[in-house]
Formats: sequence, C-alpha cells, structure tokens
Amino acid sequence: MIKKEEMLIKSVKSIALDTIEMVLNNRYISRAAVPGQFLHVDIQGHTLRRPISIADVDKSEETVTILFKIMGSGTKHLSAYQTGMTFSVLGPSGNGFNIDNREAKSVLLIGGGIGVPPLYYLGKRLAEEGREIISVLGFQSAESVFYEQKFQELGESFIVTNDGSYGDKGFVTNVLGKVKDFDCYYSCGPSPMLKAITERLEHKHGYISLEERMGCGVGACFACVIPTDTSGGYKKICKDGPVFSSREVTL
Amino acid sequence: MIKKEEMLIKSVKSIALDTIEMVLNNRYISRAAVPGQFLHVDIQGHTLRRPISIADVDKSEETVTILFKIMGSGTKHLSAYQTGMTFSVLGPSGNGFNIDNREAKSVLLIGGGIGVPPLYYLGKRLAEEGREIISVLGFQSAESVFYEQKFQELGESFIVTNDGSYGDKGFVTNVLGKVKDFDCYYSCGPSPMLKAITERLEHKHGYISLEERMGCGVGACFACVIPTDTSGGYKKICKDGPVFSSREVTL
Amino acid sequence: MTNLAVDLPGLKLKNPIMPASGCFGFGREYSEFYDLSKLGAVIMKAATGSERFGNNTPRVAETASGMLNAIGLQNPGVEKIIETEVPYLANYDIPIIANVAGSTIEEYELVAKTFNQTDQVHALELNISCPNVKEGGIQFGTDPDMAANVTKKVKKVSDLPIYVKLSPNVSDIVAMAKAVEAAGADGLTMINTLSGMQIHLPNKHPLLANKTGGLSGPAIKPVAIRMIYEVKQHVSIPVIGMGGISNAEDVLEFLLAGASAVAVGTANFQNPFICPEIIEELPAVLKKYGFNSVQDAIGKGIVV
Amino acid sequence: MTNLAVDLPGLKLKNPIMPASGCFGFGREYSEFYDLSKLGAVIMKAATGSERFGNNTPRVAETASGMLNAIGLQNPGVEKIIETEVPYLANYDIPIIANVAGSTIEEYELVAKTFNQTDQVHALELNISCPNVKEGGIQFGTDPDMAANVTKKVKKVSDLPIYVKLSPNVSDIVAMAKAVEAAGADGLTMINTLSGMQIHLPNKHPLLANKTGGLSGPAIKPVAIRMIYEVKQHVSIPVIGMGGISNAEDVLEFLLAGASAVAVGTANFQNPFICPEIIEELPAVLKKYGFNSVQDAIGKGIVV
Ligand SMILES: Cc1cc2nc3c(=O)[nH]c(=O)nc-3n(C[C@H](O)[C@H](O)[C@H](O)COP(=O)(O)OP(=O)(O)OC[C@H]3O[C@@H](n4cnc5c(N)ncnc54)[C@H](O)[C@@H]3O)c2cc1C
Ligand SMILES: Cc1cc2nc3c(=O)[nH]c(=O)nc-3n(C[C@H](O)[C@H](O)[C@H](O)COP(=O)(O)OP(=O)(O)OC[C@H]3O[C@@H](n4cnc5c(N)ncnc54)[C@H](O)[C@@H]3O)c2cc1C
Ligand SMILES: Cc1cc2nc3c(=O)[nH]c(=O)nc-3n(C[C@H](O)[C@H](O)[C@H](O)COP(=O)(O)O)c2cc1C
Ligand SMILES: Cc1cc2nc3c(=O)[nH]c(=O)nc-3n(C[C@H](O)[C@H](O)[C@H](O)COP(=O)(O)O)c2cc1C
Ligand code: FES
Ligand code: FES
Repeated sequence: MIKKEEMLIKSVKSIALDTIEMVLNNRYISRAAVPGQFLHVDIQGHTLRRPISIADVDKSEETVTILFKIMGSGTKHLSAYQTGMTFSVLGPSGNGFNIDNREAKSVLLIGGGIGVPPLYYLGKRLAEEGREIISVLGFQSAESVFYEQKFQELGESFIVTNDGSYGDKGFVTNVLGKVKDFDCYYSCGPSPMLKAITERLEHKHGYISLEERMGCGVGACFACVIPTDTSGGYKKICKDGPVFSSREVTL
Repeated sequence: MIKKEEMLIKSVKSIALDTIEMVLNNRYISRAAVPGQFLHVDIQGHTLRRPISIADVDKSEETVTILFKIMGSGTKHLSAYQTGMTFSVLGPSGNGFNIDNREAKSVLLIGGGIGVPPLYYLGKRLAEEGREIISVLGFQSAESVFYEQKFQELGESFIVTNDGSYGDKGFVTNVLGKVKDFDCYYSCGPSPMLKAITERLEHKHGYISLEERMGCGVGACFACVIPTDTSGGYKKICKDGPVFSSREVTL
Repeated sequence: MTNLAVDLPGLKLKNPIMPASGCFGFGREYSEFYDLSKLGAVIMKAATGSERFGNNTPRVAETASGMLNAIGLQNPGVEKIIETEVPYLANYDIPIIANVAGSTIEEYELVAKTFNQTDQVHALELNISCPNVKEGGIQFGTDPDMAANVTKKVKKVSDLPIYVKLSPNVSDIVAMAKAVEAAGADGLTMINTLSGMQIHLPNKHPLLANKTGGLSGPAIKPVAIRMIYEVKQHVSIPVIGMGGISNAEDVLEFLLAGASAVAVGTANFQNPFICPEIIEELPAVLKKYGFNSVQDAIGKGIVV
Repeated sequence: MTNLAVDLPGLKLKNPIMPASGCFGFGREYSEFYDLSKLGAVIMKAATGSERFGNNTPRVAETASGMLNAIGLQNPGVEKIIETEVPYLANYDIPIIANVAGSTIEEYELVAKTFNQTDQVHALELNISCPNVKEGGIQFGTDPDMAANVTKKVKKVSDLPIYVKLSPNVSDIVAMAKAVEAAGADGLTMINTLSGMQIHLPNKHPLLANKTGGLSGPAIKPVAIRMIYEVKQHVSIPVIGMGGISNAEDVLEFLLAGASAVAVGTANFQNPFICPEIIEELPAVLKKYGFNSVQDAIGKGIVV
C-alpha cells in the first residue's frame, strides 16, 4: 500500500557523471518495497513529485537506495540535499516486476542509462532465489557508467556505451547477439530502447518498465497512461505499471 | 552606491519572540552603510526582495547586524538560514538618517516594534559624537522586548508595552510627557505611531523612517511612493527615503 | 467551537472543503489515504456521454508554482460512472457532485439526464470550460450566450441543482456569470484552468502532446480571487471557489473574496492528505482572523 | 560565434534582450549597476499626455512565482520624458522604445505625436492593455475593433514603427492580433499582465489600494508562450515576447514559440543584473540546443 512517508538521508554520493546515489532510511518503505516499484519524491519548490525507482533495499538496516541522474531542476535540487535531511515520498508505488515466474531459470536484465537502477534490486532478488542472471547495461559514455561491479557480482554482464568509450560501442541491442539463451527478460530504459528490444525479442517472454510524466502518481489523474493492445484502452503507468508484460502495451 | 553583494551569515540568534538577530559579513556594505539605510534581501523562492534595516555595523569586523521579526513567509524562511550560509542583498539602500545637524545636542529616539533596529545604529553613532541620547521604545508585550540593555548604554531609555507586561503600559506617546526636553527626534515604527508622534511633536524638528511594500527597491518601479507636502507629488521611499523630515511627507 | 458547515443548493456541507474535479478521480485512490467522510463533498472527474480515451501523452507539465494538464476528459462514460463509481462514493457520508462535460449541447443534456437515474448524486457541475476539448466545448465557456443556452437546456432535463464551472479565459467574467445566473444556474464553480503552453527545449516542440494545456496551482490563485471578487458583486448565486488553494489561509482568502466553499485540485498531487489537513487547520485560521464560522467570513473581503 | 542580432521594424538589436516597460524606469537606476549599452534595446516606462501620480499604495504584492502591481501609470508626462529622460538614455548605444498610454484615443494620439519631436526614440509601444487604468484604457485591450481603431489613429500621427502591446485578459488573442495587424501595427509586444487580486487576511481587504493589479513573473509564462505560439500562426508582423522570463532558457522558449526578441520585467527586481547575465548566457544556451543564431531559433517550436 502506498503511504506518505518521511525518508531520512543516510548518505548522498555522486557515483557517475551527474548520477547520485542516495541511501534513505524508512522502516515501512524498506519492508514493503518490491523490485520495480518507485518512490514519488516531493522536492521543495516543485509543484509535482518526481518518480524515482527503488534501486536497492536493505531490510535489516531499514534502508532503500535510489539512484538518479540530474536532468532538470527537480533532480538538481534533490542532489543538493544532504545527509541528515528528510524529504517526503509516496511509496512504494506501482506494481513492480513479476518475479514469481518459477519457469524462468535464467533471466536477462537489459538496462539503459537511468533505467538501470530498478534492475539492480530485481537482479539481487532473483539471484537470491538461484536464478541465473545475465545483464546488458547501456550508458552514454564511460563517465556515465555505474554499478558495473555490482551487476558482475550477480552474473555475467555486458557494458555498452553509445560512444564506445567503455565496453562495447553502440546500443544494448548491438550486444544481444553475444548473450547466451535465457528464459525471460526484464528491461528498463528510454522508450526507443524498449521499442527496439521488444521487437528484437518478440518471441521471448519479457517485462518492461515504462516512464511517463505524472501528476498524482497514485492513479487518480490519468496523466500517465499508455495504450494497451487489449481492448482495455489505456493503462496507468503509476498504478497498473510501471512494469508491463512486453506484449501488453503499445510503445 | 547600491551594490549587489553576498552576505555571509556569522551568527543567527533569536533575541525575542519571533525576533531574529543576524550578524552578516560583507566588507563593502559594512564600509558604505550609514544609519537608517536598509538591505534589500533576496530570500529563496520569493519573487520580491525584503527590505530590512541595518541595525548595527562593526567596521573592524566588517559585519552588519540586522534584526527582523517573523511576519510572513519571507522572514520565516530567512529565519531558518544558518551560520555559514550566504544570501544576496542590494545595499546599502536608501538615504539614511541625517546626523549632521550639529545644533542637536540632545536627541530623542522613538522606536516601535520592528522599527527599533535602525535606531540602534543611529543612536550609537550619535552617542559617539557626544550627543545626549534618550530612547523611548515600544513593544507589544514583555516577550517582544529586545535591545533594552543596549539602548540603556546609550542613555536614558523608556520601555513601553501595549499590554503593560513590561515597562510602562500603552503606546510610546504615553511616555513622551516623562521625557525631558530634546533638540531633535528620530522615529521609526508603524504608520499610526509615526502619525501620532509627528502630530504630538509638531513643533519639534524630527525625522521619521517609513515603510512601504517595494518592487525594485532602487527607485525604478514607483511601487513605494509617499505623497509629499511640497508640490513634488510623490517621493520614493526606497530611494528618496526611507527617512524623511517629519514635515515633508503626508502620512 | 468554530462552525464549518455551509448550506448550498442541494449540498449540505459539513465543511467547505472538497477535492476539485479531475484531481481526485472517483475517490478510490485517495480513500486509501484517509476516510473520505471527512470531506465537505467530492466532485467527480468529468463524465461524458460515452467512454473517452483522452489525449496522447505527455499530458502534464510542471510550471513555476503550477502545472499544465491536457488529460482530454478520459473517463469511462456516464453510464459506467453511475454503475460503478457513484455507488462506491455513496459509501461515504458526503454529497457527491458530478462534473458534466461534452462536445455538443446534446451530449451535455444526455449526460445530465442520465444522472437522473441515480439518487446518489446531489448536484451537477457543468464543465463548460474545459480548455482541452477540441470538438467545440471551448466556446461554451467563453461566450455568454452559448453558456446561457447550455445551462438552460441542462436545467430543463435535470432534477439536480446546476453549478456552472466558469473558464478564466475570458475578457469579462462578470458577463459570463450573469448570463448563466439568468439562465437558471443554481451556483458557480470557478475557476477552471488558464490556457497555457510549455515548449520542451530538447525537442523544440510543445511538451504536451495536445500542445496547449490548462494551467492550475498557486500560480493562478490571484486570477481566481480577482474573478470571484468581481463576480460576487454582480450575482447572488453561491460560488464554489478554486484555483491554487494549498492551505487554510488560502481557503479564507477565497471565502473573503466571496466563495461559499472551495475545491482543492493540484495540491492533492503533492500532498494526498491536503484536504483533511486543511479541514483540521481551518478552525484555528478562522479564529486567528476573528471569525467564528465559515459563514461569517463569506464575502467579508468585498469593499463597497 | 553565435549571432545574437535581430532586425525589427525601426530596431536594429544587437541582441534580443530588453527590459520591459515599467520595470526599469527610464534606465537611470539600473545604469548604476551596468552599462546599458549592453542591452538589445530599452523600453521606457509608460508616458501619458500630462503628469500622472498613479494609484494609492500599496501598489505591489507578492504571489506564488509572481507579483501583482497597480502602479497606475505614474509618470512625469510625455513632454518631460522627451526633455529629461530620452536624452539621458540616448547616451547609450541602444534603440529606445517609448511606451505610450492614455485614457482616451485622443491622449494616445497626443502622446504618440509628441514623440515625433525627438529623433532619439526608435519605436512606440502602444500600451492598450494596462489593466490598472480605470478611465477606460482597459477596453482598448480587450476589444479588437477598439484596438484596431487606436492603432490606426496613432499610425496616422506618428512617424515611428508601432508595436501594439496585447493584453492576455481576452478570450481570443488571435483576433486581437489580427485586428491590430490589419490596422497597420508594425509589431506586437505580448503579454502584458493578467488581472489579479490578493486579499490581505489581517485587514480582510484587497491588499492593493487599487484592489486589482497586474500579475507578472514566472507564474504567467505558460500563458505568454501559448498566446505567442497561437498568434504567430496567424500574423506575420514580429512579436517581442515577455511574461516571466528569468533566464536564457526562458528566452529560447519564447523564441521557439515565435517571438523575435524578448523583454524582461519582474526579474529585474530580484536581480538587477538579469538582462546582461541573460545576454551573456544566451550564446551557450542557443548552442546547447543546436542553434547558431537567434534568428535560427525564431518560431522553430511551431508544429504545423
Ligand atoms: C516509474 C519511473 C521511475 C523512474 N526512475 C528513475 C530513477 O530511478 N532514476 C532516475 O534518474 N530517473 C528515474 N525516472 C525519471 C525521473 O522521474 C526524471 O528524470 C525526473 O522526474 C526529472 O525531473 P527533473 O525535475 O530533474 O526534470 P524536469 O525536466 O525539470 O522535470 C519536469 C517535469 O517532468 C517530469 N519528467 C521529466 N522527465 C521525466 C521522465 N523521464 N519520466 C517521468 N517524468 C519526467 C518531472 O517529473 C517533472 O514533473 C523514473 C521515471 C519514472 C516514470
Ligand atoms: C525600509 C524598510 C526597513 C525595514 N526594516 C525592517 C527591519 O529592520 N526589521 C524587520 O523585521 N522588518 C523591517 N521592515 C519590514 C519588513 O520588510 C517586512 O516585515 C517583511 O518584508 C515581511 O516579509 P514577509 O515575507 O515575512 O511577509 P509577507 O507578508 O509574506 O510579505 C509579502 C510581501 O509584502 C512585503 N511586506 C510585508 N510587510 C511589509 C512591511 N511592513 N514593509 C514593507 N514591505 C512589507 C514583503 O516585503 C513582501 O514583498 C522594513 C521595511 C522597510 C520598508
Ligand atoms: C490534472 C487535472 C485534471 C482536471 N480535470 C478536470 C475535469 O475533468 N473537469 C473539470 O471541470 N476540471 C478539471 N480540472 C480543473 C480543476 O478542477 C480546477 O478547476 C483547477 O485545476 C484549478 O484548481 P487547482 O489550482 O486547485 O488545481 C483538472 C485539473 C487538473 C490539474
Ligand atoms: C511594476 C510593473 C510596472 C509595469 N508597468 C508597465 C507600464 O507602464 N507599461 C506597460 O506596458 N507594461 C507595464 N508592465 C508590464 C511589463 O512590461 C510586462 O509586460 C509584464 O510585467 C510581463 O513581464 P514579466 O513577467 O517579465 O514582468 C509593468 C509590470 C510591472 C511588474
Ligand atoms: S500520475 Fe495520475 S494517474 Fe498516473
Ligand atoms: S520599490 Fe521600486 S521605486 Fe521603490
């Protein structure tokens, strides 16, 4: 259930170009969160909250980790928050990834840029359950790369950069050929990437996590809809998503 | 000359009910300021700057002191600023008090509430020049009183509170009868007080410092005008004032 | 004890605070945060004759102290709303106001008439001012004669009190208010959003798929206050005020300007508890400024 | 090198940034902060036929991301302005635009004609939209026929290019723009302030002595962008855009919406250096979004 909670900042760290990692203390959120859910973050001086994925959870420490890239005024302001400060979130929000698919012995995680964070907690949880994890992570360039080590600890992982300054050059789709077979994929990243992936992996079972500009973040305002292939018209990304089966929505 | 300067907060202290004293470091302002001038303070998240009087200056430490009462959102926000932070001001602004009147051997300072601060630096400077200082300071009640001790160090002083919880009960005008003769008066406080004083002390030479809502604070927008008795129409409080001869303006 | 109650045509409000149309869905989501019975009333999301899917995304953008929206009246249609949403809201002890929208006068009549089927709706809010309906809805909101016409027609087919929601995108708000009052409106709700746009620099084009959207939030409060203040000097039907309300002081400002009750829209997004929090703070704020009841404060700001 | 220059009727601008009328006096105060020759141009405070003392105080109020003003056109009168203010500004290497106001068409004609006496003014801005003039000025700004009429009359008596300043307090801004274009306007400046009000809770009455005032600042930017975007699809005369500009990104947003140059008003109050700072930042912002010149960006946001 979504609650309005105060998060206490335990640490703030710049981990890549314009990319901030924040560890936040909150008992309820740390207990309730599942991979793929997000926090709707209230940033001072801003009318609308900002959706940021949960990148990791430590239940014993009662912390959740978020990673965000400085894109505009909201994330810039948030990046200036300091250890010891608190801010309000609504969360944990959204449905999260379906990880109950017992058939899926090996899974492929495909992340693009700031779509990488939710895949980390997902991969960690799946690995704990004994699934084999393969990761393909795309970034703009060498200085944007983060969490490479952490994903490697989960299993084989490939880094791709658009400019080739680190790992393979190009897009995540360029290295999919290198990846051995898998049962199911999970992906999060920019729309063009998700579109390319769902087409390329059409025959595979997969889940994608989508982004859209949000108003309420709780399903009340109909800002964040996505057309579905089923007759249902639109689904709400904030409530029915952000994770959808790759065949469910029209990108 | 008015400049745009960054002030470094050296200390923040609550000195009475909702009343904050801030000591600010800035070489230019500390050197240029004269009693009665004000700073036009930029407070984060606010469209308009806030005019706050200079209450004291320490040229050797290169500091200026301001005292302000928490009235609305701007002063509330400013009161939360902490030592070590900086903020922007325009200043020193306005004309300041005329202290060149050599004839005035004894002067009466009459302050009401948050009109008291500019009188302190004025009194200090006049005392340094050997003038006799008498002060009449009015506050709402005991917990609003501040700087009593400091004014006493300058000369005889009377405290009045509206509710009589400290000093005399009533308004500053109630104790004017007790005050011995003086050559010139200087006053700052709410309009009704200034009106009462200028009428009561009609025969005396005096200066009053006025308040008005400001836009630019530099004389460009014509927000802060006051009708003058002379044919000149309006004067600008931010530039021609805030100090006027008691006979010059129409309250 | 401060009396928060207000009686308006068809609406016995225990307090003057209700969520604004389109910002609260049909209440389900916010009912997970608090008991909706705390509210003075609820205004449902717009209902149209049949299901509408609304505009393409992006549908919202943030602006300085405000936001733009171009949802495009997405809703399941009036029948479905009566069937599934109204009964849900009727579980709570609050008057229900249905927001009626359409692209033609006939659609307004149809929707209004259909709401006669339920006795769980207490009043209609005629949304003649939604700036995002392209098929023609907009002109009702900016032309006094058309606004009067749709008001009259809906009045004829509906058993319920009609509150007409005025658009601020007009030169003469008083003319609009007088026209719908003369046409039989039982009350006014105002203001709807100001028409605005944001251009997204990275792709150089309007950010909203619909290009223009409706501006709401604290940015527009001064426009709302001005319009209510002006209107209340010329009409006698009550006004439900809205536009940028985010705390109990704002509510008092609307009451002083002449509103009899208020709706809170955009502020729900930042703080889902905003309505009950305002309801809780209101007595102290009224008292601070010398009022013993909401009723006492209504219109007291008007200088004549 | 990024080319910031823009040529408009009567105005050779070395960059597209100028202070907005009423927010910069006649330049004297800001000339103590920086060399006014850095500016693209300057728009003077409104001039009327004879001296005006303006409204009572308070004349300004702060709002969320904006402010209200009701100065009431205080100015020393056109003759005095030509005598003492224009020659002062002429010391700087910038085109001077005179803002012309009045309560009657005759006063507009008189003021415009009087500006023929000097050759130091390069264009007139017809302030038909000041919401604070009570004697009738307001209707020029909200009625297309009256706006066209005053434009025509002023065109006849003046030797200078005429920019008509449009009011946003209208239902149909395009109709206003087309009317004044047809009447011979050489350009448009938009937008003036939105009419608004604030009620001061402690005394329960409108804070401004004039009750209503003009809303300006970032709060109104989405309205300005929308109006310019709409107008530029229907008129071919150039637009000088304004309304809430406070940085170089905002300037680019106005250019993309169709403005050929911009004016900065309210932002001068918070930061007296705002105009030169924007001029300095503009080349980098243009470059970041792929433009080599201001000219390149004008109207590029318009999707057809
Ligand atoms: C479910 C979900 C999870 C996300 N998780 C992360 C994450 O873990 N890390 C991360 O860095 N980013 C994440 N994003 C993207 C993040 O929300 C935006 O980068 C952020 O809102 C930008 O805010 P801003 O103020 O910096 O930018 P501005 O451009 O100033 O924002 C203006 C408005 O647009 C919205 N907006 C802008 N970009 C996006 C976007 N891509 N998606 C949704 N709204 C947007 C903002 O929320 C705000 O309302 C996620 C988005 C969604 C929908
Ligand atoms: C020349 C001058 C010197 C001043 N010196 C001091 C001082 O030394 N200490 C002190 O506590 N106060 C002083 N004031 C008053 C102080 O400026 C206001 O209390 C303050 O601006 C209130 O801001 P706010 O955001 O808290 O209130 P809000 O009511 O939220 O302010 C809203 C707007 O109204 C303006 N405003 C509100 N009250 C006043 C006022 N009395 N005078 C001018 N503008 C006002 C604010 O500046 C702001 O623009 C002085 C005022 C003037 C004109
Ligand atoms: C996301 C959103 C959706 C809205 N949908 C509707 C609607 O369906 N019908 C309507 O009459 N008004 C609608 N409005 C307008 C609000 O009801 C309200 O009039 C306006 O937002 C001003 O109030 P606020 O500033 O408190 O949001 C909507 C506003 C927003 C922000
Ligand atoms: C204090 C003030 C005074 C103004 N005076 C005038 C004026 O005399 N003539 C005029 O045409 N516009 C006047 N305006 C409107 C501005 O020129 C401008 O159109 C408006 O403020 C929007 O721009 P901004 O948001 O950048 O301030 C005034 C605005 C302010 C804030
Ligand atoms: S953001 Fe409001 S429904 Fe999703
Ligand atoms: S505040 Fe602008 S002239 Fe005084």
